[in-house]
Amino acid sequence: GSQIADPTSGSSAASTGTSCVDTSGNSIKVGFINSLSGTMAISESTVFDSLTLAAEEINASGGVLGKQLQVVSEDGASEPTKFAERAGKLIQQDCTAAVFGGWTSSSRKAMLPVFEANDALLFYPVQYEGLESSKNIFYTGATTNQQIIPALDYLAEQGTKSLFLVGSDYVFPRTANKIIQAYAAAKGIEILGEEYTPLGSTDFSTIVNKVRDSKADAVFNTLNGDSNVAFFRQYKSVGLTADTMPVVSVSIAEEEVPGVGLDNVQGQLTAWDYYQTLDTPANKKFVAAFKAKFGAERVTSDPMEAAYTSLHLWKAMVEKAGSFEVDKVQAAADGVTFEAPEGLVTVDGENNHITKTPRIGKINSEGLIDTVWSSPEAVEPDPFLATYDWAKDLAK
Amino acid sequence: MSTPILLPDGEPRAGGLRHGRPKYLEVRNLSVSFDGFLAVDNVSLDVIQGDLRFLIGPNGAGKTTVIDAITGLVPATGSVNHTGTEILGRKVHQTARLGVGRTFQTASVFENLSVLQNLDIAAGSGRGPLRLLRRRKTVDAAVEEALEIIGLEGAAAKKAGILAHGQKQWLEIGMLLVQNSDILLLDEPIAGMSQDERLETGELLRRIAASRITLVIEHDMDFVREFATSVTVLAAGKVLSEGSVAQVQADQKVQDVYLGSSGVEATDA
Amino acid sequence: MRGLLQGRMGTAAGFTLGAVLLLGVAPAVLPAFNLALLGKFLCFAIVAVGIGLAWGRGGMLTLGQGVFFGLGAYIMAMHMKLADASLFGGSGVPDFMSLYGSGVVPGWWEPFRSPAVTLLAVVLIPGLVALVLGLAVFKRRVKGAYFAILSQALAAAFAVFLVGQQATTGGSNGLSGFRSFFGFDLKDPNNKVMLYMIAATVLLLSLALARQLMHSRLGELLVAVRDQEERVRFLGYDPATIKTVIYVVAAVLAGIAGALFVPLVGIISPADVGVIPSIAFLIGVAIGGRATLLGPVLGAVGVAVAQAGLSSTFPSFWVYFQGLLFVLVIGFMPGGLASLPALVGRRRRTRSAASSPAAPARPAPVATSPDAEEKATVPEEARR
Amino acid sequence: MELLIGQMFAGLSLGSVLLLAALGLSLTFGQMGVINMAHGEVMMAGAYTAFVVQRAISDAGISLLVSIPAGFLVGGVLGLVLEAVLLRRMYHRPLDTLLVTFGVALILQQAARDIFGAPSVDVRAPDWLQGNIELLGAPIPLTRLFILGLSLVCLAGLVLLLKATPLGRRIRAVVLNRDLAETIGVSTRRSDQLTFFIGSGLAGVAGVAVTLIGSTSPYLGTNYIVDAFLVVVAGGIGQIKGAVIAAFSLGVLQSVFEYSTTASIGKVLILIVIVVFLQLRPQGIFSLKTRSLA
Amino acid sequence: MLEIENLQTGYGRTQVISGVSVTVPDGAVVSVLGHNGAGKTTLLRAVVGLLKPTAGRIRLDGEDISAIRPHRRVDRGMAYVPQGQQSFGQLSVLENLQLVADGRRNSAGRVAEALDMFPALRPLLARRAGLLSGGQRQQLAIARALITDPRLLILDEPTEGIQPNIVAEIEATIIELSQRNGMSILLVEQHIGFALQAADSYYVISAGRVSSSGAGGAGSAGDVRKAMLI
Ligand SMILES: Nc1ncnc2c1ncn2[C@@H]1O[C@H](COP(=O)(O)OP(=O)(O)OP(=O)(O)O)[C@@H](O)[C@H]1O
Ligand SMILES: Nc1ncnc2c1ncn2[C@@H]1O[C@H](COP(=O)(O)OP(=O)(O)OP(=O)(O)O)[C@@H](O)[C@H]1O
Ligand SMILES: [Mg+2]
Ligand SMILES: [Mg+2]
Repeated sequence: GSQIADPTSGSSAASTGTSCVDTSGNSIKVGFINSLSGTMAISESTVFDSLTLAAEEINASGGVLGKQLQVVSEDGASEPTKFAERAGKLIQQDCTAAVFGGWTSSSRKAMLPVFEANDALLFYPVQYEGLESSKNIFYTGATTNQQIIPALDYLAEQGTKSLFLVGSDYVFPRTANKIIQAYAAAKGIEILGEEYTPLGSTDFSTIVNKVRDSKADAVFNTLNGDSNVAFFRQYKSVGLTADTMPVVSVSIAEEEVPGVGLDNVQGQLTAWDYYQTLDTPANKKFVAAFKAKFGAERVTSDPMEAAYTSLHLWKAMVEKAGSFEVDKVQAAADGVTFEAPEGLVTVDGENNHITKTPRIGKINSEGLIDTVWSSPEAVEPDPFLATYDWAKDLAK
Repeated sequence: MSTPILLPDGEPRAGGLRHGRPKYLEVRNLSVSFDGFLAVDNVSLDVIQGDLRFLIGPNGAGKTTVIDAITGLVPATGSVNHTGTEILGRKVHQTARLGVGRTFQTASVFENLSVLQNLDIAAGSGRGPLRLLRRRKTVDAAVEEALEIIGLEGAAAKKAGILAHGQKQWLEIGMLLVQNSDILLLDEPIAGMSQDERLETGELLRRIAASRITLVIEHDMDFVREFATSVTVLAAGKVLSEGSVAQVQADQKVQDVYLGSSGVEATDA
Repeated sequence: MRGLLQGRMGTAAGFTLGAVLLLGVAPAVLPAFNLALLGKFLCFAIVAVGIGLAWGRGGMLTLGQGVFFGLGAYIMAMHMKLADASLFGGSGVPDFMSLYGSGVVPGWWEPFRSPAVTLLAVVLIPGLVALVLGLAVFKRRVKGAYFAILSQALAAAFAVFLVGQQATTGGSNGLSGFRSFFGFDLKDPNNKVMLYMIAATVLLLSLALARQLMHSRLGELLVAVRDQEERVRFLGYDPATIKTVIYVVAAVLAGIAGALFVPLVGIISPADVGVIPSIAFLIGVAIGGRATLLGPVLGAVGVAVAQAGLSSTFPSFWVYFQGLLFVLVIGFMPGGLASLPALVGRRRRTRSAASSPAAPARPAPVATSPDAEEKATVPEEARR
Repeated sequence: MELLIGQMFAGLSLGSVLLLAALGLSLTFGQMGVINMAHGEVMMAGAYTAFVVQRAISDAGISLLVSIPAGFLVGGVLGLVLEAVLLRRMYHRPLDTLLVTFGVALILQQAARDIFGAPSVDVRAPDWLQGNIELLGAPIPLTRLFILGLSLVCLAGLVLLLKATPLGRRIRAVVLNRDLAETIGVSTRRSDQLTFFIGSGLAGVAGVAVTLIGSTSPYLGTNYIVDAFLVVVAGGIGQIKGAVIAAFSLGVLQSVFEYSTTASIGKVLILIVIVVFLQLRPQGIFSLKTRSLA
Repeated sequence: MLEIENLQTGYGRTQVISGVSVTVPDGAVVSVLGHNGAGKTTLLRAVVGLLKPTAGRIRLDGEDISAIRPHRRVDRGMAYVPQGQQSFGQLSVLENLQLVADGRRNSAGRVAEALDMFPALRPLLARRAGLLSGGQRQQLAIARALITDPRLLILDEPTEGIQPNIVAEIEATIIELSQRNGMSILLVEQHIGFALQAADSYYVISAGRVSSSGAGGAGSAGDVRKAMLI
C-alpha cells in the first residue's frame, strides 16, 4: 500500500472515489439512511416517511433531469458503526447519486469520513450542534445560531435573568450548553445549574429537586427522546408549571407531544424553525400531502420538513448544475433556493448550510405548537458562530 | 509395568512405622464452631505413617467436620501439624499442595472428563505453567499405575460421569494416589458398595496405608473390624475413645452412644 | 497414536484450507466494500474465539467483552487521532478536542502518540484490566450468574463513562474520521486490503492459540473447574488462577479485535461497547457451538452476514429473526450448529441400535454445561 | 433541610421503583435460577396494559385501579407462556436462560413497536395523584408516594406467600431439588408455573406503576433490567430481605451521588460501589451456606 | 401391590435396565440386591416415575401407572427414600417435614409422629437440612417418607452412612412397619444379612437383568452370594 511520505500530498491519493453512479438509464439511484430499528427508530422513521413523500412528489413532477428517482433504503439501526457501514454500501455498492438521512450527531460523525473518502454527498436534515462544515455534507437542519441563540434572545427579551440547563448526556446538549454558558456570561444571565442524564434515563427526582431548589426563571431543556416524558411528569409532580418556571425545549416536536402527555407539557415552549401550524402555502401543501399519504392522525415536524426540503434542494442543485456529478453539484449549490414549508431557504455554498427562520412555539391544547415569536427574516447559517463576539473562544 | 511408585509393598500396623523417620499427622485441640455450636470440640489426634486409622462415631459427631477443618474447608482453631509443618489456616488448595488429600462422602469426580483426564489432573498440581499449556503426549507412569490399582484400565477413556457409584469412589482414591498425598482422608469410601467390593476396597486401603498417613471415616463395623489397625471414636465433637478395634469395642461408652442397642444418639445442642 | 496423527494432520489441513480461503480467495474475489465488511466480521470472530474459551470451555458467561473490545479499540483510535493530528493538522491536537474540549491533549492520551506503546497497550491494557478484575472476582469466588451480571454491569458502566467524557473520549460520538494507520493512507484501497489481511491473520493465529489451549492440560483443567470448581481446590489448584488466565486470554483477544476494528470500520463509539453489543458478541458463539473451536468463528461471521443481508431489507423482521435465533438455538440446541451432525448421527444410531444395551453411555447432564457437544472436544489420544 | 428531605424521599422512591422491578426477579431468578432478561419487557407489557385499560376506561383513577390487577394478570400470563414454551426445559442451564430470554426481550420489544408504534404513549395519572404534599417544606409527589406504598404491599404479599404458606414452602422445595420434590408429592410443573406467574405478575404491576413517572415505550424495560438485576445480586440471590435492603440503599446512594456529582458519574459510581461490595460479600448481603460441594 | 413387568429403561442412549420383572405382594418386604452400578437405583427411579420406561409396565394395585407423574404416585400411596441422604438443604428440618404434611389431614400430628420415630431430629428442627450430617439427613429422609402414610415404601440403601445402633433401629422400624402396619416395602440394600432377614422375597440384579430371585430369610444368603459373584 501507499505510505504517506509527505502529508500535504496525502489527499492526492485520496480521490479514489471514481464514482460508479450510473446516469445512463432513465432513472437515478438515491440512498436513504435512517434508523428503522433500535432506539432512534421512533424519530428517524418519521424522517424516512417525509423523504419518501418528497421522492414521490419529485417523481410525479418528472423526476430530476428527467430521470426518475430510484430509492435505496438502508437501516442505520441506531448504531453509528452501522451508519458508517451502510453509508459505504450505498456509495460503493449501490452507487447512489446522493444520500439522505442520519439523525444523531454520532451517526453523522460516523458517516462523515465515509462520504469524504468516497467524495460523495450526504444531506443531513436535523438541527445539530454546529461547529462542523464538510464539503460532502449539506446541512438542512438548523445550526446553533438558527435555533439555540434565537431561543436565548427570546428568553432575554422576556426578561429571563437566570436559567437552569438540563440535557441528555451526548454531544448536542453539551455543545448547546457551552454556547448557552458563553451567551449567558456575555448577557448577564445567571446559569444556576447544568445537569446531564444518560440517554434513556427515566428518574429525574434528583434533578427536578435541584431545579425547583434553584428557583431559576426558566429551564433550557436539551433532553432527548423518552427522557422528556419522565422529566416533564416529574417536573410537574413537584409543583413546577409553565407559569412558575417555563421550560424551553429544543428536541420536542409535534410527534413527541402525545407521548409526553399533553397535560404535562401544555404551555411549555419550544424552539424550532418549523411547526405544523405554520401558515404558508408551501406548508399547507406539505401537510396535506403528508396526511393524505400517511394518515390524518400523523403530524409533521421540523426534522421532517428539513428532510423533505433536502431532497428538493438536491434536485434544484442538480438541475442547476445540469449533472449528477458530485463536484458539479457542489459547485452549483451556492445560492440555490427552495420555497420550503418553513419559508424560502437558500443554500450557503460557503458552509453547505441553509438559511432558516427561527421560531419560538408554545404547545397548545391540541398538542400542536403555535408560533409565539418568529424571526423577522431568514437567518444566515453560522455553524462556527464566527459573527458573535461572545462566542469567539468557543471554537478554536 | 515398571516398578511401582505409588504403592510399595507392606502392611499397615497399629502405631505406624517403627523405623526410619515416619511422617505424622498431629491434631491438637482442634475446634470448629458454627454460629456458636461446637461441632468439633478440642479434638486431639495423632496418626503416624503406616497406620490405618478409622474414625467412627455417631451421625453428627463431627467426623466429616474434622476432615473439613484439616483440609481448610471450614475455619478452625487449634493446630494441625503435618510432620513439622503447620497446615491449619491455609487455603484449601495450599493445604492440598502440602500433601493432604481427601475424598467426599458423596463421590465427586469430574464427570465431563475421562478417567484418564481425571487422574492426570490430580497428578498435576505441581506442574509448571509451561507444562500446563502443552497437551498431554504420554501417560504419567504414576497415572498408569493408579489405573491398574483401581482396576479402571479398561475404562481409562470413558467419561467419569458414566461410571457406577463404586467405580467413582475408586477413581477418587486413585486421584488421591497420583496426587501423591502423604495424608489421605477418606470419608465413607465404601458407602453403597456391595460386600465383595467392600473387601476389595479394604484390601486397597491396606496397601495404601502401609506407606501413608490414612484416616478413614466409616460406619460399617464389620469393615472396621476387618481392616482397621487403630480406631478413634468421636462423639458430640469430642474424642470418646481411642485404641485397637477390640479396645474400642469393649468400651462401654462407645457401646452406649454408638454400637450398642441402647440407641441414644449423641445430641449435639 | 494413529488417531492422534490423523487428528493433527486433519487440523493442519483444515488450518491451511482456512488460510487459503481467508488470505487468498476472499481478497481475490470480493469487491472492496465486501472485503472491508468481512474484515469487520473477522474482528467479531476474534472476540468470539475468546468467548468460546471463557464461556464454552470455562463456563464463565462474560457479558462484558465489550469493555475489552472497547479498550483495545479506543487505544488504537486515540493513537490514530493523535497521529492524524500531527500529520495533517500540525497542531497535534485531535479535532474534536478543540471543538468540544479545552483544546489541550490530556496527559493520559500522550503515551499513545507512540506506535510502539499503542501496540503494547492494545494487548496489555485489556489483559491487565482482566487480570485485576479476574483475580478480584474469582478469588472471591464470584461465579455463575453473579459473574455474568457483574460483567454486564461493567459494560454498562464503561459505556456510560465513555459517553460522559465528551471532551476526552468523544462522548457518544466516539472517535472517528481517521485518515491514516501507522502512516498508511486509509483511503488507499491497497491499504484496506492490507488491513483485512491483518485481521484474517490475527484470527488464524487466535484460532491456533485457542486450539492449543483447549487441548492442553490447562484446557482439561478448565473443564474440571467449570464443572466442579470446589473439587479442584482439593487437588491443589487454585481455580481462580485458572479462570483468570482464560479470562485474560479472552480479554486480550477482544482487545486486539477492537484495535483492528477501528481502522477497518473507521469509528469506535460507546454504542459498540455497552450491554447490547456485549450480548450480541455471544449470539454467534452460541449459534456456532460454544464449546467447539470453529463454532464461535463460523457463528459470529454467519450472524454478521445474515444481519448485513437482512436488516436493511426487513428491519423489523431482522429483530424478530435475531430474537428467534437466540431462543431457538440456545433453548433447543445448546450445543449450537456444531452439535447438529452429532444430533443427527445420534438419532440415526439410536434408531438402528435401539435395543442394544451395549450402546455407549452418555454422560450425566451436569449443571451449567451443555453436555451434548462435549464429546467432540475430548483430545483424541484420550480415546486411544 | 427542605432539600435534604426532598433528596431523602427521592432516594426512597427510587428505591421503591427498583424494589418493585426487582421483586419479581428475586422470585424467578432467586428461587428458580432463571435469569430472565425479558423481565423488563414483562414490565413493558404491564405498562401497555395500563395504556390499553385507560383507553377503555377513560377515568384515570378507575383505570389505574383496574390496571394493577390487569397488569399482574398480563404479566403473569406472559410469564406462564414463557415458562411453558421455553424455560421449563432449561432449569438445569441457568446461564443459558439469560440468552434465551434476551432473545425473547428483543421479540417482545419489536412486537410492542409493531402493535403500539415506536413513539411512547401517554398514560395519564389520576387527579388524586396529581401534585404533591409538603413535608417540612419539601414537595413529596403523590405518584411517588403511591409507588412506595404499592411496592411495600407487593413485598408484604410476597414474603407472606413464601414464608408462611404451604405454597411458598413448595416453591422453595422445588427450587432446591426438583426430583425429590416430585417424589414427595409436590407437582413441580404446577409450582414452576405458579412461581413464574407470580414473579412475572409482579413485573406487570411494576410496569403499571412506572407509567406514573416515566414514558411508556417499547424500550421501557431496558431502562430497568440492569438495575433490577444488580439489586437482586447485591441483595443475595433468592434473598428477598437482601433485595429490599439493596433496593433502598441503592436508591438512596444513587440520589446522593446524583446530587453531589452528575447523573452519569452517579451511575458509574453506583456500579463501582456494587462491584466493590461484592468483593467484600461475594454472595450478596444475605447468603445461605450449605455443605455440599456444588 | 406392585408389579413390575419386563421393564426397560435407561439414560439417554444408555439402556440400564433391560427387562426386569419384580413383584411386591401386599404387605410383603421385597429386597433388591446387586453390585454397584447394576441398575438398582435406576429401577427404583422408574418405579417412582422419575424415569420413563422405554418398554414394559409398572402396575400399582393392578392399574398401569407408567404414565403417571411422580407426585401423583405419591397420592396413590407410594413413598420413596432416595439414595444419598437427599433433603431440601435450605429448608429447615421442620419445613422439610411440613412440606410433606401440608394439605394432609392432621398435618401437625403427622410431623409429631415422625419425630417420635426419629427422636434424634427433635433438637435439630430449626437447623437447615443442608447443614446436617449425612446420617442425620438420612433419618430426616425416612421420617419424611413416612409422613405420607404410604402403603408402599420404597427405600434405596436406607442404612448407608448410618451409625450402627441407628441402623439396627431403622431395620427394626422397617420390619415393624411391614408387620404391624401391613406396609409393602421395596428395599434396595447392600447388607445381605439385613436384606434377606427382613425380606419375604429377594431379587438379584446384574447388568440390568434379574439374575436370581427367591424367597427371603437368612437361609438364602448362600444362594444370593453365589448369584452375586457371577
Ligand atoms: N456449616 C454448618 N453450620 C451449622 N452446623 C453444622 C455445619 N456443618 C456441620 N454442622 C453440624 O455439625 C455436626 C457435625 O457434622 P459432621 O458432618 O461432621 O458429622 P459426621 O460425624 O460426619 O456425621 P455422619 O456420620 O452422619 O456423616 C452436625 O450436627 C451438623 O449438623
Ligand atoms: N444420570 C445418568 N446418566 C447416565 N448414566 C447413568 C446415570 N445415572 C446412572 N447411570 C448409569 O447407570 C448404571 C446403573 O446405575 P444405578 O445408579 O442404577 O446403579 P445401582 O445399582 O443403584 O448402584 P449403587 O449400588 O452404586 O447405587 C451405572 O452404570 C451408572 O453409571
Ligand atoms: Mg460425615
Ligand atoms: Mg444405587
